Amino acid sequence: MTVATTVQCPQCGGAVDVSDELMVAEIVICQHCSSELEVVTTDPVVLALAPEVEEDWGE
Amino acid sequence: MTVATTVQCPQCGGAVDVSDELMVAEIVICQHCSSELEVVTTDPVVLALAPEVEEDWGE
Amino acid sequence: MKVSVVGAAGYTGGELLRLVHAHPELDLVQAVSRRHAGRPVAEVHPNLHHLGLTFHPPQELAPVDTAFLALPSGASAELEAGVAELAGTIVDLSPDFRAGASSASGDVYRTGLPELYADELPGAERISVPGCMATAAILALAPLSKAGLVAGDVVVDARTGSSGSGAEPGPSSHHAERGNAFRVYKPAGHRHEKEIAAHAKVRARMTVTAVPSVRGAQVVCHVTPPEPVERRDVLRVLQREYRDRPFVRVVARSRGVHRLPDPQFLSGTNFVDVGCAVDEDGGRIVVVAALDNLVKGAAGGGVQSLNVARGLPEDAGLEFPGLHPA
Amino acid sequence: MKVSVVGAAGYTGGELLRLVHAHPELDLVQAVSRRHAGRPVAEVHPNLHHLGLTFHPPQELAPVDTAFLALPSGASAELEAGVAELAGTIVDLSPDFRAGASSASGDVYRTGLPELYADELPGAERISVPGCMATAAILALAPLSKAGLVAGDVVVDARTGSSGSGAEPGPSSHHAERGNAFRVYKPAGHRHEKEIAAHAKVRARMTVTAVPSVRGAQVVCHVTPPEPVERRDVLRVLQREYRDRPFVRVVARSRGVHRLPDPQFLSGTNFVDVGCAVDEDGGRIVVVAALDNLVKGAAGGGVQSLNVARGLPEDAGLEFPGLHPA
Amino acid sequence: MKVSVVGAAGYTGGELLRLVHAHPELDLVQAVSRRHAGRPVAEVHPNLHHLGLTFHPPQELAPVDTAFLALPSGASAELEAGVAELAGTIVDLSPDFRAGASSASGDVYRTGLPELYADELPGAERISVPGCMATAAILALAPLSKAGLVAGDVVVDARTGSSGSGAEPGPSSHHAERGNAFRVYKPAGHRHEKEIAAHAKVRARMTVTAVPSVRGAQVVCHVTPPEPVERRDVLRVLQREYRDRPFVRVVARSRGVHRLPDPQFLSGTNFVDVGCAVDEDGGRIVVVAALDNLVKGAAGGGVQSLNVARGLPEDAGLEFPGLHPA
Amino acid sequence: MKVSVVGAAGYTGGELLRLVHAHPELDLVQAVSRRHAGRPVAEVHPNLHHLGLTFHPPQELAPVDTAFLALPSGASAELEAGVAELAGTIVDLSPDFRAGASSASGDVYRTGLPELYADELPGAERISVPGCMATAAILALAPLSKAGLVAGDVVVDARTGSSGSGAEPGPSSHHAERGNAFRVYKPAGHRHEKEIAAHAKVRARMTVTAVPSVRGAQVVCHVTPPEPVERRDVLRVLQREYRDRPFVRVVARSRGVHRLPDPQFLSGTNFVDVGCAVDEDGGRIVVVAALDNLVKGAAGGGVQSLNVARGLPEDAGLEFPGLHPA
Ligand SMILES: NC(=O)c1ccc[n+]([C@@H]2O[C@H](COP(=O)([O-])OP(=O)(O)OC[C@H]3O[C@@H](n4cnc5c(N)ncnc54)[C@H](OP(=O)(O)O)[C@@H]3O)[C@@H](O)[C@H]2O)c1
Ligand SMILES: NC(=O)c1ccc[n+]([C@@H]2O[C@H](COP(=O)([O-])OP(=O)(O)OC[C@H]3O[C@@H](n4cnc5c(N)ncnc54)[C@H](OP(=O)(O)O)[C@@H]3O)[C@@H](O)[C@H]2O)c1
Ligand SMILES: NC(=O)c1ccc[n+]([C@@H]2O[C@H](COP(=O)([O-])OP(=O)(O)OC[C@H]3O[C@@H](n4cnc5c(N)ncnc54)[C@H](OP(=O)(O)O)[C@@H]3O)[C@@H](O)[C@H]2O)c1
Ligand SMILES: NC(=O)c1ccc[n+]([C@@H]2O[C@H](COP(=O)([O-])OP(=O)(O)OC[C@H]3O[C@@H](n4cnc5c(N)ncnc54)[C@H](OP(=O)(O)O)[C@@H]3O)[C@@H](O)[C@H]2O)c1
Ligand SMILES: [Zn+2]
Ligand SMILES: [Zn+2]
Repeated sequence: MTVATTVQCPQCGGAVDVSDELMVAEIVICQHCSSELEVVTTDPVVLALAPEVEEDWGE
Repeated sequence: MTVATTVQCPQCGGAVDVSDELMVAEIVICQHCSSELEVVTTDPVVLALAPEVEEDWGE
Repeated sequence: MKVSVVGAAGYTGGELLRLVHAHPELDLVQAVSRRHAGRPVAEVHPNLHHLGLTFHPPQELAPVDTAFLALPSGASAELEAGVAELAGTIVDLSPDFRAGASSASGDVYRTGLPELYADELPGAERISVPGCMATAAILALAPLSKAGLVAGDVVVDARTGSSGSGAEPGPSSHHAERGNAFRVYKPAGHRHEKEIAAHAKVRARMTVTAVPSVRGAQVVCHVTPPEPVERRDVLRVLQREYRDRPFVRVVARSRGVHRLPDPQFLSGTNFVDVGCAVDEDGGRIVVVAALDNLVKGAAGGGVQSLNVARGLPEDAGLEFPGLHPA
Repeated sequence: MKVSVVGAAGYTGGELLRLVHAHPELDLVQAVSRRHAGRPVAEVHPNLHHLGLTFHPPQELAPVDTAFLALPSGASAELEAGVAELAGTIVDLSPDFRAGASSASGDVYRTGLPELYADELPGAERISVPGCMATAAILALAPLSKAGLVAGDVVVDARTGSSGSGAEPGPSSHHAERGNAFRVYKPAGHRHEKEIAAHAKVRARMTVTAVPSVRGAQVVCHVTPPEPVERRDVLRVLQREYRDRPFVRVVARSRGVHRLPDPQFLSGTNFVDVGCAVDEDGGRIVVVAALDNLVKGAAGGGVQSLNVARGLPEDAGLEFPGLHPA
Repeated sequence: MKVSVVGAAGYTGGELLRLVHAHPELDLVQAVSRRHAGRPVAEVHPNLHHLGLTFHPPQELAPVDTAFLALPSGASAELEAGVAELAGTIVDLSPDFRAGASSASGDVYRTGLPELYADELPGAERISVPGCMATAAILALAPLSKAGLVAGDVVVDARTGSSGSGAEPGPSSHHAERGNAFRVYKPAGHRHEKEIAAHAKVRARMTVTAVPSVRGAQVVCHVTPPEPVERRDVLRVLQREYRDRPFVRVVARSRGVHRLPDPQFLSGTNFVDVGCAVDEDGGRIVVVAALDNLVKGAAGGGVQSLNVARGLPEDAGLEFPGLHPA
Repeated sequence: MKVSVVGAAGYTGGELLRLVHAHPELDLVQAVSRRHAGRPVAEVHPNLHHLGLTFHPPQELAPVDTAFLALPSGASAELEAGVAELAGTIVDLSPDFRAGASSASGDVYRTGLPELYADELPGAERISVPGCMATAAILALAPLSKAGLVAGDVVVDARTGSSGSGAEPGPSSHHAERGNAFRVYKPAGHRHEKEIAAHAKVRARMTVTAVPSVRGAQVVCHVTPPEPVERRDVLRVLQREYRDRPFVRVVARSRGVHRLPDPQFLSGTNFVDVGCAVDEDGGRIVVVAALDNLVKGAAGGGVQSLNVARGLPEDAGLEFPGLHPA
């Protein structure tokens, strides 16, 4: 894996490793909070929370 | 059992059945909260909370 | 009185079969299931082996005095009108008719909680039973609320066993995931908060944890009183409120291993046990309530409400006292 | 009929209190305990909170029709003569009078197992209930033995919950040791082997494992038949034997999740479920039996036997069918 | 050594990820999953949160030295040829290649059980790990069989936790059904009987019960010796056999609470504990064995076998000793 | 470094033996026990069977670099001076030296919580580890408190497994009472409230429930923020605080079955998992933390602190990541 940068997850502030081959509109997943993050720009890398489908994880 | 009266537990307000042969200083136990109650007077029946030894019921 | 149970292959449905059988005035006409129609009830509910019952398909629903609906949310709303054509009385366990909603036939559903609504139930032909954790929290909090002991929001920490989500398997109910879980699956925003507000008149901030048990719900309610209180003040409020209620036991012992309400002793019973403690400075009341989600929190609450509605002894069919050890 | 329970603070004693309360013909006179005399029964048995009972000291034992002894081995033997002066009938749950021993008063104790000894119980004034795992194994094996299906020794693999050893804490019952244990604590030489031999007429080679449950005993009996058999042959033997016995259910389903006897569905009930399977070559019969050690294996077996002895309906007070889910 | 795990979202797959991470010589290249490709491994295996791994889709399988297959029966057989093009060595946990079957590439699969086949494993490029209960029974019985202590058939009473059937939910693994179950789901005819016969050279008559635990398998083997034996004779046979095997512990204490093998102490470890008892007349040997089905019974057995195959220390990556209390 | 464990037959003592064995720089000199002196350690801790250890009596305590005290409250205070003559460094797990108390030798005990006191530990020769539930609550609340997110009192709902009260049996730890218990044994006034106040600078109103697990502590903290917040604000505070702490994992997933900290995945590990949620109106923060009471809450916290004190890698000997499924 070609890990170039670490950016902050906009949801939880956790460190998200991003490759330098990243493309706009690609989806990256935060390891810390499982948020799906959309690449808004690549230089610098800016991530935004992708719209999330609320799962039924009930009891 | 010769149950004559019902008085209120001074601790929890629950109904305590007392016999009419009750004597002063006798100990009655509340069924609701397990409090030990001392008979202060018998006519009318007045109960007071007996001093309690704190048990170790810990974890 | 002739009754049928729709959704009889589910968990609350199975409890209804058990309670109806134990009831001196109720006679089971049909145990209704789509998927198990024609199969022995014991294949699904092994405890009822000796009764020799068979499931009936929904299409063959026969006329009865009372139909119990033990269906998932949505299904009750969908089937209710059809059932109403065959049954004079409907007792629904789902959330579908809880907020005083109306039947397809126009009647308003009464709340199946005799501890609070004993006056409104006699004669009722549409009864909707509140949610299980809601029932526990409401019965813990309503007396305090009425007595003016609640200032501000209440924190409700609820714990639920796996039967609370019904008989349908899924990833989160898989034994290897769930067997030892303390899964805080609903840390905020549980829909029972609204039911609690409606009936107990308090704002509840709820957190629900799925815990390693099959049956049982327990709520620990943290209440801030308007001014410092003592434990006995709170106990008296509870005692006074529930003195004549057959199914609420005030449990707050000062001796023994088991002092506050514990759901382990309530499996199969219609009791809700309520007890309390108070911080040394009088600044927080902790009210603990426990019940069996499938009985007092569902099927038993339904039978109890029907008893009150029809003028039967309130505890008919509901005498089982629970077990110790459990 | 007036009854008292001696050893009422123990586990089988607590079950007796519950069953006596549910019984239409029995009235509790005293719940007897040394250590808890004068204290509320609910401190020990929280399930009975609503009954408002209090323990009595042994010295104050009052005259009754029947005394139940729920005492450890040795204590029954010691106290029996004294109790006999106050009670016409004694039902003992301990091992002390099991092998047809005599009462201090000279009467022979009858075996409290109506499934095998229904004829000997009517009129009995001294009743001794067999051991819990023994009861399961005897009811599993006696019909096969009678039918000539047992050649040679039988391997009995028994599993027991923690209530089986009573209410007294100790290192091996400490939750952190026992909670997840599969502790083969008696791999060989269990004393129930003798009871099984006496009543089922087979030599049992037993192995007992303490398993993670509170209630329940299950035996898996591995029987070598004299010649190859089929499952249905064995099932027929069981069905024929137990057709008219209210508390033995033959459970051997070919569909559903739960096919053979499982103690989880028997908690609180007086049932013993019995079922079987056979190896493909017909060379081994596997008989499975399950029961609640505190009920059918002790207190319930005692009440059932008393019912038979006094001409009451055999199932009086014993109607609870158990729960699903459990 | 570069390795990948195919089926990494399953239970044995998750254990492989854990063991590979702890292994000084193995480097994980890919954790492969169809359904979770692209998602964090921690969503499925929360214990591995800190590793920051992500699942890869099967189509992107990269070349490695060794591929572990942790796939259901059938899937291994289907995918093996494709995997073999990218991986020099394959370690398969499924039943697909167990009976000395051949790889698509022609190589014969060696049995991944170093305790019996240490000589055949060095250099092996195709390794198939035996079943979990089979492993326990084989290691319990093979030494006795070799020593001539087994006459006739052996009764194998096996107990299994819920992880034994993998991560896929279903009606019988639903927590409310399984949480307190003693479900004798395979009273006769289990396919592990054949594996036991092949490796331990005894005919096993097996009965399997699903018990209330997540991990762990325990077998209680009832052996009839050709002539009466004493416990110490049997213990010596076991001790001699396993003296130099790092993962077999002979456990048969005469003091303490825990005397015979109990799976509760083996969770997460690669140990198999073996112990025994003998009937007083010497007429039956009871051998008890326990292991963690996901480790010694699957993933750990695979890693151990790979260690032996590649000349690494046999216990590399497998040092975790288990917990007490558990 | 030579170490001994005093109180080695207890639960935290047993964990110390396990962790010391796994540690590359620590060598066990003695496992000390009064009652088991001269007996094999495996009789008490079966997981350590293969290590072949024997308990030593306290009178024979040998000189070491570091002594771990795993003794009940009171016993540490009593024995400390004697131990100090033989050991340069003392790590105490009991409450006896927690509030910055002084050793008999005059040194002040440092708090064994590297997440908060990393700067004060290097070189320390007296280390006192905080309580297990306190550790969880402190690590959950300290960052919020520092960040100004806590207004008013905090409700701390704590759940504890049975190992939390040690290896000594008693009525409340008896399996038949405890196996299915949700026993609110300390509704108010727990002594950990003071520790939380001291280290996290918040007033905690705590309620503790004994739950059906052996290991594990979980706290659910209900925090009122001074003004409405969003979940991500809180998550960032936690992430920032713990970014470089090897044993605190921020766990708050938005997908998957297991989203918030659950002790089931932490058995045997030194992790504390921390996560959070926020009410829709931003009016309440729910912080959940979980750990293994015997490891991060006691023995592991002690080893971690010793690592920091002696300049060893902070995670030496503490690498076990925990299991899934658990
Ligand atoms: N479980 C609890 O603790 C609890 C407590 C209080 C209230 N409740 C409420 O009680 C109701 C029943 O809960 P439960 O736990 O018993 O559920 P359950 O175990 O899942 O059973 C529901 C039954 O309804 C039938 N069913 C499902 N979908 C249906 C549909 N679309 N149309 C007709 N029948 C359908 C199913 O049987 P067939 O497929 O065999 O027809 C199923 O067995 C729910 O509304 C629940 O919210 C449950
Ligand atoms: N547990 C089972 O599953 C089971 C099944 C079948 C048969 N049994 C048999 O039933 C009997 C009772 O078993 P259990 O499990 O209920 O026992 P338990 O829970 O230990 O209770 C026995 C009770 O007897 C009283 N007691 C103890 N020693 C005594 C003595 N020397 N003299 C007078 N009273 C004494 C104790 O109460 P106080 O100290 O309060 O007086 C105690 O609560 C035993 O003989 C047992 O073998 C038990
Ligand atoms: N569980 C035990 O105790 C145990 C013990 C010994 C041996 N085994 C054997 O080990 C193997 C794995 O068992 P397990 O318990 O780990 O199973 P599991 O938990 O069900 O996991 C199997 C994994 O394989 C993947 N998979 C399923 N079907 C597939 C297919 N057709 N093609 C490709 N991938 C597929 C699935 O992942 P995705 O959908 O994410 O790809 C799934 O996560 C089985 O053969 C079992 O017999 C298990
Ligand atoms: N358990 C937890 O989760 C936990 C968590 C955090 C902190 N702690 C603290 O850690 C300490 C140990 O707890 P634990 O749970 O390991 O206790 P434990 O299991 O009861 O073990 C304590 C050991 O200390 C020895 N001991 C007892 N009394 C003694 C005395 N008067 N003098 C000398 N030795 C004595 C005993 O061994 P012998 O009789 O064999 O000598 C016993 O095995 C306690 O202070 C506890 O508060 C415990
Ligand atoms: Zn994130
Ligand atoms: Zn009172």
